[in-house]
Formats: sequence, structure tokens, C-alpha cells
Amino acid sequence: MSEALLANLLSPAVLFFALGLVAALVRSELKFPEPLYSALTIYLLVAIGFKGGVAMTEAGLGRIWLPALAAIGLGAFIPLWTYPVLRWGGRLAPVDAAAIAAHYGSVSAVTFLAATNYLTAIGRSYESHAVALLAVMESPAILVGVILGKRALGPRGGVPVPLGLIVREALFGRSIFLLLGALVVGALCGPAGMRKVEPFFVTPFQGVLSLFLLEMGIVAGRRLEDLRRVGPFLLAFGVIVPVVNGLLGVLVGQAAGLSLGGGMLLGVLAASASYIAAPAAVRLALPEANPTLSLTSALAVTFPFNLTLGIPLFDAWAGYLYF
Amino acid sequence: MSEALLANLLSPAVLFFALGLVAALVRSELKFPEPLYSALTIYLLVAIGFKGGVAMTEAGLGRIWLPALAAIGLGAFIPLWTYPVLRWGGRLAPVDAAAIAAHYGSVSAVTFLAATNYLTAIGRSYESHAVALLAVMESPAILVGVILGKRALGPRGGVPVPLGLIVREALFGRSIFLLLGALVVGALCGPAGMRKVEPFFVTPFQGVLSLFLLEMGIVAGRRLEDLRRVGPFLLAFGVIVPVVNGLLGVLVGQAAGLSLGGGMLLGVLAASASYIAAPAAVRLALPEANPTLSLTSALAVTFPFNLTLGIPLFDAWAGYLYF
Amino acid sequence: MSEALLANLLSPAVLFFALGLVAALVRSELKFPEPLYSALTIYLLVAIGFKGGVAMTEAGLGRIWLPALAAIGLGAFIPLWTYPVLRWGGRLAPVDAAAIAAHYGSVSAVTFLAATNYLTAIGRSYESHAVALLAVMESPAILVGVILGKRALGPRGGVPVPLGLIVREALFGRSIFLLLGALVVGALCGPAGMRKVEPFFVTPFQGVLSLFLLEMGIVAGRRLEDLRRVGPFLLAFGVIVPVVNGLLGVLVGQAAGLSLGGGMLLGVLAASASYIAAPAAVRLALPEANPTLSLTSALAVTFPFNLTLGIPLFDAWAGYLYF
Amino acid sequence: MNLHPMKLVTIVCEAYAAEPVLRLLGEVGAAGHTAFPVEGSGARGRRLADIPEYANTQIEVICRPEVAAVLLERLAGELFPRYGMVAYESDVRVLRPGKF
Amino acid sequence: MNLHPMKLVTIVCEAYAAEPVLRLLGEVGAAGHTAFPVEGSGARGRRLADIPEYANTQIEVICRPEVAAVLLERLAGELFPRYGMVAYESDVRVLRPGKF
Amino acid sequence: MNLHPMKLVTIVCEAYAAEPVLRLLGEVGAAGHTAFPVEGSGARGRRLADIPEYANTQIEVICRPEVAAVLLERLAGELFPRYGMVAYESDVRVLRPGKF
Ligand SMILES: Nc1ncnc2c1ncn2[C@@H]1O[C@H](COP(=O)(O)O)[C@@H](O)[C@H]1O
Ligand SMILES: Nc1ncnc2c1ncn2[C@@H]1O[C@H](COP(=O)(O)O)[C@@H](O)[C@H]1O
Ligand SMILES: Nc1ncnc2c1ncn2[C@@H]1O[C@H](COP(=O)(O)O)[C@@H](O)[C@H]1O
Ligand code: NA
Ligand code: NA
Ligand code: NA
Repeated sequence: MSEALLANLLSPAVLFFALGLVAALVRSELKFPEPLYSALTIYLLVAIGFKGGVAMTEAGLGRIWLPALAAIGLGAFIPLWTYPVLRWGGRLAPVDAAAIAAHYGSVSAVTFLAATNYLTAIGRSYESHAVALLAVMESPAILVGVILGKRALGPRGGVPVPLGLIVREALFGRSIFLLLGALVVGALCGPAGMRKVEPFFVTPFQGVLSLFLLEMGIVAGRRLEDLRRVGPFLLAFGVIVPVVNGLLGVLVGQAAGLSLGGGMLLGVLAASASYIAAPAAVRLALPEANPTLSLTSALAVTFPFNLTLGIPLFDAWAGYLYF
Repeated sequence: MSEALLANLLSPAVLFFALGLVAALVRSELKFPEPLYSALTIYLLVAIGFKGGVAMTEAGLGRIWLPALAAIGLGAFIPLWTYPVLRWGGRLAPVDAAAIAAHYGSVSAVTFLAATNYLTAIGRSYESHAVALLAVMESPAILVGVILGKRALGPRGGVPVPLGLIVREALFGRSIFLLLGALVVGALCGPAGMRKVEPFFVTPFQGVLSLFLLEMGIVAGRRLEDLRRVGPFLLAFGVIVPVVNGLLGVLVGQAAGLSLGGGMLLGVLAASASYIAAPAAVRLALPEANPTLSLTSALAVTFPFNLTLGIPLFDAWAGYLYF
Repeated sequence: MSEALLANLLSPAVLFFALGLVAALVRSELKFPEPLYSALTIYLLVAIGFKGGVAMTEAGLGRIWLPALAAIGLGAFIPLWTYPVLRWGGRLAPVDAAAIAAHYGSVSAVTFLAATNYLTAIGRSYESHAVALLAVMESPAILVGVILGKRALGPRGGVPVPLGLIVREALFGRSIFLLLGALVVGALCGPAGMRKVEPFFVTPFQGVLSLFLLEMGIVAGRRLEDLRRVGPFLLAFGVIVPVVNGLLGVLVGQAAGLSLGGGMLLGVLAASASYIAAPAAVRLALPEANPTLSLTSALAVTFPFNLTLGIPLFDAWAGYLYF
Repeated sequence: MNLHPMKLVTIVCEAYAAEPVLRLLGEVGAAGHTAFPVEGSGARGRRLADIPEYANTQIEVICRPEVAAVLLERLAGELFPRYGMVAYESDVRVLRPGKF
Repeated sequence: MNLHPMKLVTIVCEAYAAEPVLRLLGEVGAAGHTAFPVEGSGARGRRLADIPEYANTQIEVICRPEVAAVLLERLAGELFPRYGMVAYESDVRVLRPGKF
Repeated sequence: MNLHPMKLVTIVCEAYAAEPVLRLLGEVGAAGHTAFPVEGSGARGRRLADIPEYANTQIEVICRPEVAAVLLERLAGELFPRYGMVAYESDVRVLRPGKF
């Protein structure tokens, strides 16, 4: 495994991420304009969704429903076990515990992309339609976390928010919409459509992801100074919980019939924490929660951990389980 | 034709456009930052202009002057016949009728690009230098429309605007300048220059266009709520008039000696309505006109119609005429 | 040489630059949104740095240290000889002379890129790791220029600026950081990393550069009206000094053991004047200097000169010297 | 030149709050607004505009004094407890009072 | 600290109007301006900043009261009938009055 | 509705000056700020926002009158001689005076 680890650490994606961290730490004025961030996000989500959709057409829906159900269940389960840990282990306020649990049950698309990149680099195959798992796993944990938080606030506690708004935010946020939409477009187009757009959506993909990770390094690095606000418990939580969820995810993936590569990807999804979709939905539904806690641990602790150590770890674990 | 229609409707370009419409309709927060819109526009115009210029060098100017004259004449003629229809058929104010007529005589570059995409996909050849027709056809209708409007306002009616400004706007607007400029650059570079920039300007072109049509879907979809402000007459106008102009355009193209693909493209140009160059010039020259009327019908009615149904229709008509 | 000159003038890169100048001169509304400028800059610097880093891994550090030292020395020397010329030849205020000298000793990355483009087009090889010369040559002249200016202002003259800030700005400005960072990333990744990102960072590079030069044409063109503020001396200075520095640079490159292509590149670096890194650092360290003088001559005189005539000139000179 | 006094209410809020603020503007009867993205710092620390979701929005509304009073009151009651936000009022003079 | 009263004139207008407004600023003798893109809503409906051609521009001008008066008068006479636009004036205090 | 008077200090400066201005805000004890990129013209000619390094930044600070006075004084003394810059003060009213 140490070889795979090194290969991952020396990949352009991870090194550019590290460069971004350095830029933020030495306070270089280097920063990406916000529209460039948005453009890269849109490109990456559309490309991965489209590719997954084409793969789904080729594979047939029959092969995806069981893993998809497993992913939904896993997403809903993670906040249920992490909430008590945060609440009583970390002595966090109920609403903060619920918010953080929602973030860790939901997923990070960029971590998923980095994992597929890793698999491509080491030449391991995986179900291309696994991107559907990414899509279905964003929302369940958010809904469970919000319910936990609302219950903790009591019947009249907290700011009232119409349920419809929360569900819409959890289901139709920018990233889910793009991912699911491109998936459907890809499924409708099939391989004939793919041939037309492949030189744009597939060939340069790894390079674009590397550039994006440079930006993610800056974004994460600029939040590193918030680390002292989250305290030692959340730092440990941000590393240990992903490991547990990741190992669990690979197990579930194997049980649901995914291939070695696919199982590893489900592990990565379980391990990853959302820092886009979940913050938006949780901010709307549980404004009483302190966003710095969940965002900083997801973005500045768990994301770098998964990107560097988590991905090869879950891959090694999958290799161990599958043989 | 129904097969070609289906192929068009299931192309990535059209499906991404539909996805953008859906995003706007379900009020997803998905939106492209304005600089990304500009970047995509600049890329598309430069790429198509450059490619057309290289093709012109290869084909020689001799092959383009007659179709170009035909396109200019067609552009100038369209406002002449649509103005009375709008004025007396639609009972629109003279200045509004003139403004709308100008929009429909001018052209939409994105519709043209989608049509070339369609031809590429079905494997039909066309004159690459046909992009010169797009370039020359943007302005004539604007000038004719403005004259019609100014005349209707009477000698001292309306806000006075220096003629020079109007002509400059009609001839040097952002999109015409980019298109014509890149055409000249391509013509000067020739195939040697093309080899250098082909992997950027040609290979990924179809994919970029698909992404751009996602954005166009959002932009058009957000204006759909203005449809009730334009009334049933303009809705019908926005579908019927393009059909008439498109059929006429193919006829003119055939008469001017264009190939089957080229004739179809001239039809598409005639059918398309401008929503960038014409609004800017008309807003300057005829500020009394209500911009919502012309913009909404061009962008939210005619553009989607041409993209989905118009393109295969004019292609079928061209196939019928040429054999 | 006139053939090479023509080939350069008719390359997409130079023609698009000219188109940008025209856009600014006819006051077309064509402009690139600022984030697109930043995105293109980031892409170009990362791509060239990464490529150079990979090449360094392949070539070994042994081949680069002597040319790097030569480049640093050359950069530090240029302000020393141009300062008296500006001060007594041009009768400029001491602080303005120092500021301009700093700009001309430092380098322009885009000019360097255009020169590598030129070499690729004419099929001449060069040390890919020559990009390290670009990286090390940005700062020395800035430091020398600032010292000259501070000395001229006298012990208590001028606004005091902490030395640390100046050094940080000269060493960690946005462009140097990106370039050096990507160089290190490339060196760590080596050819294995290159294979992953080549379709994004290498294949479309020339095309992206052409598009960027269109923008540079607009940016330079919009400053042309400042030319009358700089006066005839600086106009002549902006053409003659680059020629001298360029010829000198090729000589130094040859002496340091660079190949024909590499020597020509060092000439281009010496000839080029900075309009990003130097303005930022000089503005900080010598706020008393008039930024219009240095910026306008670097951006609106020297940059276009090098791009069009300088590059083939230094190449011809290198060809003459090396045989 | 006949200038008429109006109030300008300026609201700086996190991006997630923009939609509820705009909805509130409709409810209190403001006739228009102007908005643009900004970055800033305040009680909740630095808000960098590097990601759209984490940016701030500045919203400016010209309105009659009675509308401004209701708007500020409801902002304070309904949105201040929920979002990172600053709001302030100042005096301006406009030409066409009927427009607001 | 010696602060001097000046007027701040703020103009929010559709993008097409930016050029004529800037020309007008030159004619009435304003010494400078600041501008940035915004989106907004008003009598002419929502103006989304999704396409540069359809966006709004906000222009802010600090000037002496007599310049502000002429500027507003000419805006109202020459540009209000033609473009979607809002303009208002407020009081500010500056340090270097000679600059404006 | 209890509104409390505060000062709004607005600073428009070249991009290079943004960092020193923000540092100064910290030193004089301003509790927050809002910033965004703008383009403009003034004594130093036109500043086009086509390149980030050549753009302007507008910085807005709500603060107590005594902080505003110190801020303006130090701006005039330390930064006006060095950077292209405009600063002005105006009166605003806020809801939660403790915040500033
Ligand atoms: N004193 C201030 N002056 C100007 N803007 C402020 C000030 N305080 C806060 N803001 C803005 O309001 C946003 C939210 O403030 P807060 O809730 O205090 O973090 C900040 O990110 C700033 O953009
Ligand atoms: N009451 C208002 N407050 C702030 N901005 C406004 C207001 N009314 C209009 N605007 C701005 O001025 C632009 C043009 O206004 P209108 O011509 O009324 O559509 C709008 O798009 C807004 O950006
Ligand atoms: N009279 C003015 N009104 C509004 N903004 C101004 C004015 N004068 C200068 N500015 C802004 O301040 C910047 C620097 O001004 P200056 O140092 O005079 O060139 C300009 O680029 C404008 O953005
Ligand atoms: Na997870
Ligand atoms: Na037409
Ligand atoms: Na130099």
C-alpha cells in the first residue's frame, strides 16, 4: 500500500492541492476569481454526470438499483450513529451535532472525482455508472440530520422553515441538479452523443480536475485559521469518522454487488463530507447551528485527509476484502 | 424526417438546452456566472470565425460573393415583409413593429452553430466558409428596421440619435466584430495556422457548444415568464415567421449556388432571430420601442423552436428541393 | 529572416493580438471579463510551469544551474545600465528612472510564451526547462531597481516600506508563485503525471495562448492613448533598449551553454519588460514613482514590439551567433 | 430641479439570505432593488468571495420612509436571528417620487 | 480633520446606458466616477445579470452641489426617457475638496 | 424601531492599496467591512478593471463617529500620498449599535 500511497501523493491532483494550501499559508495573493471556481465546478459535474449517464445506458438500470439503495441507506445511517458521538462524546449543542452529522452523511463530489482519478491512474476498472451513487447519496443524510436537529430544538424551538423549502434545497441544490441533469442527458444521448462531446468532457478531464484542486487547496487553506475555533474533538472526529465510514462503505458496496473499484468508491463517498450542498440546506433549515464548525471540519480536515490518505487506504481495504 | 428530428432532439446540445430550461422552470439556483457566459461566447465566435476564414482561404473568395450578396438581400428583405404583418396583423405600435422586424431579419449565431453541429452529426457536408454568411447577415436588417422605425416616428418624432452611432453599433457590435475579425485572422493564417490551434478551436468545439446551450436554456427559461406580456399574436409570429423565412432562405441559397448543406444553413439564418446584436442596436436607435416584446419572442419562442424543430425541418426541405 | 518575420506576423497568436489592438482602437465594446483574463493567465502559467518542471526532472538539475545564474545576473545588470540612460539621457526623475529600469530588467511571461510558440512553429528545439529562467529572472531586477530608487530618495526621503514586504512581493507575487509552484509540481510528478494532464495542459496550449493574445491586444490597445503622456524619449527607449538587451541576452545564453533555441529565449527574456510583477512590487516599494510611465512603455510599446519584430530578430541573431 | 426625500436601505448578507431578503422586499412593497456580490468581514469572521455559496450579497433599496421602517423592523425580527447580516438606512433625494 | 460637504450622485442604469451616462459626466464637469455591474428589479421588471448586454451598471459620482444639480437635470431630460434608470443624490463629506 | 446614528466611510482605491487599507481598519478598531471590485476614473486617469492588478476596490465601513475620524485622518496621512484613492464619509442609521 505504501507504493500506492506515494503514487497518490505524487499525482498532479494531490500536488496541486498541496500547492494551493501553500499559497494560502504563505498568504500569496494567488486566488481564483469566483466565476472560474463556478466554471470549473459546472464543467466537472456536467462531465462526470454525462459520462455516468452514458455508462448507465450501456449497463442498464438493472445493475444500479441495488447499489443505489445501499448508498441511500448508508447516507441515512451515518448521521444516526455520528449524532450521539458528537452530542455526548464531543459535548456539542444538539443543533450543532445534528448539523455536523448531516455534513458527514452527505458526500463531496470532488473527493469522488479524485478517487475515480486515482482508479484510472492505477488502471483499476470501476462501474462508470457509480456516479449515480454520488447523486443519490447527497440528500438522505441532510434530511435525517435536519430532522434530528429540529427534534432536538423541540416543538416550538428554533426558527420555523417550511418543510417544502428544505426538501427542495436538499433535492434541487445546484450541484445535485447539475449532476442528476447531466446524468439523464447522458443516459438519453448514449454512446452516439458521447462521441460528439468526448474531446471536451472526457479527454481533458484529469487536467481540469488538477487545476480545480489547486483552487480547492486555496479555499481549504484560507479556512485553516478557523481550525482553532473547532477544537481538538472535531479535529479527531474529522479524521477518525471518515475512516470508520469509509471502511463501512466498502463493506456495504461489496454486499451490494459492486466491483472492487465500485466498492472502493462507495467507501470514499461514505468517508467524504459535504461542504457545498449540506451547508446550504442546513443553513436554511437549522440556522441556529454554527456553520463554522461543520464547514471547517468538512473542508479543512476531512477533505484533505481523504484526498491524500483516505483514498489509498480505502483502496487497500477494498483490495483486502475482495480477495 | 422523423428520424432526423429524433436524432436532433436527442443530441447533447438540444438536451442540455432542455436541461437549462428545466433549471429555470423549477427555479433551481443553478446559474452560470456572467463571465462564463462571455467566455463561452468569445470562444464560440472566435472558433467559428477562424475556421470559416481558413476555409475561405482554401475555397477562394470567388465562391462566396454571390451567396453573400444573397444573404445581405435576404436580411434586408425580411423586415420589409414582416413589418406590415406586425403593424396591421398584430396591431403593434409602428416603432415596436419596426424593432421586432429588425430582430427577425438579423440572425442568431448560436442557432447557426447548432445547425452546423447538426450537419456534422448527420454527416452532411457544407461550405465551411458559410460562416461568412452569418457575419454579413447580422447588420442589414437592423439598418432597414431602424429606418422603418424612424420614418414611422416622423421627422421630429422620437429621441434623436446620431446616424454614425447607429451604423457603428450595427457594424461593430461585439459579436460581429469578433466573428469578422476571427474570419480575417483565419483567412490570413490559412491551414498552417489552423494546425497550431486546432486542438483548442476545433476538437472540443461540439462539447463547448453543448455546455453553452445549457446556459442558453437557463437564460431563455428565465424569460419565459415574460411570455404573457407578449400576447398570443407574437407567440404565433415567433413560430410561423421563422418557418416562412427558413423555407425562403433555403430557396435563395439554392438559387445562389450553395450546396445542400449550405442552402440549409442559409435557411436557418433567415429563420433565426437576433437576441444580442439587434437588441443593442435597436435599443440605441429606437429607445421608444419596448425591448421585452422583441427580446422575449426572439429568445424564448423562436430560438427554442429553431433549435429543436426548425433545424431538421429546414434540412428536410433542403433535401426535398435539392433532389 | 524576412521569411521568418512574415511567418511570425501571420501566426494566429500575433494576428489575434493585432485584432485586439484594432478592437481597442475602433472602440468596439469587445472586452474580456476580468475573471476570463485571470483564468487564462492561471492556465498559461500553470501549464508552462508544469511542463518545465517535468522537463527538469528529465534533464536533471545539473543542466540548469549555470543558465539560471546567468539569467539572474543579467536581470540584475539591466537596471544598472538603463538607470543612468533614463536619468540623464531621458532627464527623468530619479525615482521614475529606477522604476522603469526595474520593469525592463524583469520579464514578461507572455512574451516568453509567444517565443516558445514561435520556436515550436518553426520546428526549432529548445530546453523545455528554460521556463526556470523565466521564473528566476522576474525578481532580481525589481530588487535592484527598488534599491536604486530608495537610494535616490535619500535616507529619509520617500514613504517608508518594511523591507520584508518588498522582498515578499518581489518573490511571492501571484505570477512567480504560480510559475514556481507548478514547476515544482511538474518536477515531482515527472512524465507519469504529465501523461494524465497532457490533453489539458499541453495539447490545446497554443490555441489558448492565441485567445489570450487577443485579450492582451485589447489591454495594450486601451493604454495606447497614454502614449502621449510618456513622451518621445520613452517611446524610443521602449524599442531600442529591448533590442540591446535581447542581443546581449542571446550572447549570455550562448556563453552559459544554452542551445540555439535556449539562447534565443534568454534574449527574449532580457528584451521583455514586466507589466504585472514589477508594477505591483514597485508600486509598493516606490509609491512616489509615476506608474503610467513604466506601465505604458512596457505594455504598449515594448510588448508589441517584441511580439512582432523582436522575436524573429533575436532568433536571427541567435542563428548568426551559433553558426 | 425638484428633489424628493427617500430612504436608501442597504443590506449586506450572506448569499443564502439573498432569496429571503428579496421575498421580504416584495412583501413590504418595495418597488425595486439593486444587488451585487461582495466580500467582507464582521462578527462571523471573514467572508471570502471565493466560492459563490460562501460569498455575501449587498442589496440596496430606495423606498418611502414608511416602507423603510417596516422593512427594517421585519429584517430585525425575522432575518437577523438567522443569517449573518448588516442593514442600515440613509437619506437620499430622488427626481421621480412616484417611482418608489 | 477638515471635512468638506459634497454630493454623491448614484445612477443605476441598463448596460446600454453606461456609455451615454459617462459621456454626460464629462460634459457636466464631474472630475471622476466609480462604476460596477449590478443586477436589479424595477419598473421594467427583473434585470438579471446573466448576460452582459442585459445587466445593469451602477455609477457613483462625487461632485460639487452645482455639478450634481446640472447632472441630475440633464439625466432627467436626456436619458430618463430613453433608458431604464434610477438616479439619486445624497450628502457626503470629503477630505480634499479641490479634487472634485 | 430604534435607529442609531453611525458613520459610513467609503474608500475607493487601486487594488494594491486594498491590503494596507484593511490593515488600517484593524488598527483603528473597525468591527467589519464590505469590499468589491470596481472600475473608475479620477485624477490618475481611467482605471479599467480589465486586469485584476489594475482594477480598483471599493471598501465600505460602518463605524462609530470617533473611529471614522481616526480612520479618515490616518488614511489622509499615511495612504493618500501613496496610492490612487478617494475616501468620503456619510451618515447612516443602524439597528444594533453594539455591533459596530
Ligand atoms: N462594520 C461593518 N461595515 C461594513 N460592513 C460590515 C460591517 N460589519 C459587517 N459587515 C458586512 O456584513 C457581513 C455580515 O456581517 P456579520 O454578520 O457581522 O459577520 C460581513 O461579512 C460584511 O460584509
Ligand atoms: N427602488 C429601487 N431601489 C433600488 N434600485 C432600484 C429601484 N428601482 C429600480 N432600481 C434599479 O434601477 C434599474 C432600472 O430601474 P427601472 O427602470 O425602474 O426598471 C433596476 O433594474 C434596478 O437595478
Ligand atoms: N469624483 C469621483 N467620484 C467617484 N469616484 C471617484 C471620483 N474620483 C475618483 N474616484 C475613484 O477613485 C479612484 C482613484 O482616484 P484618483 O486617485 O483620483 O485617480 C478612481 O479610479 C475612481 O474609481
Ligand atoms: Na459521507
Ligand atoms: Na433571421
Ligand atoms: Na527584461
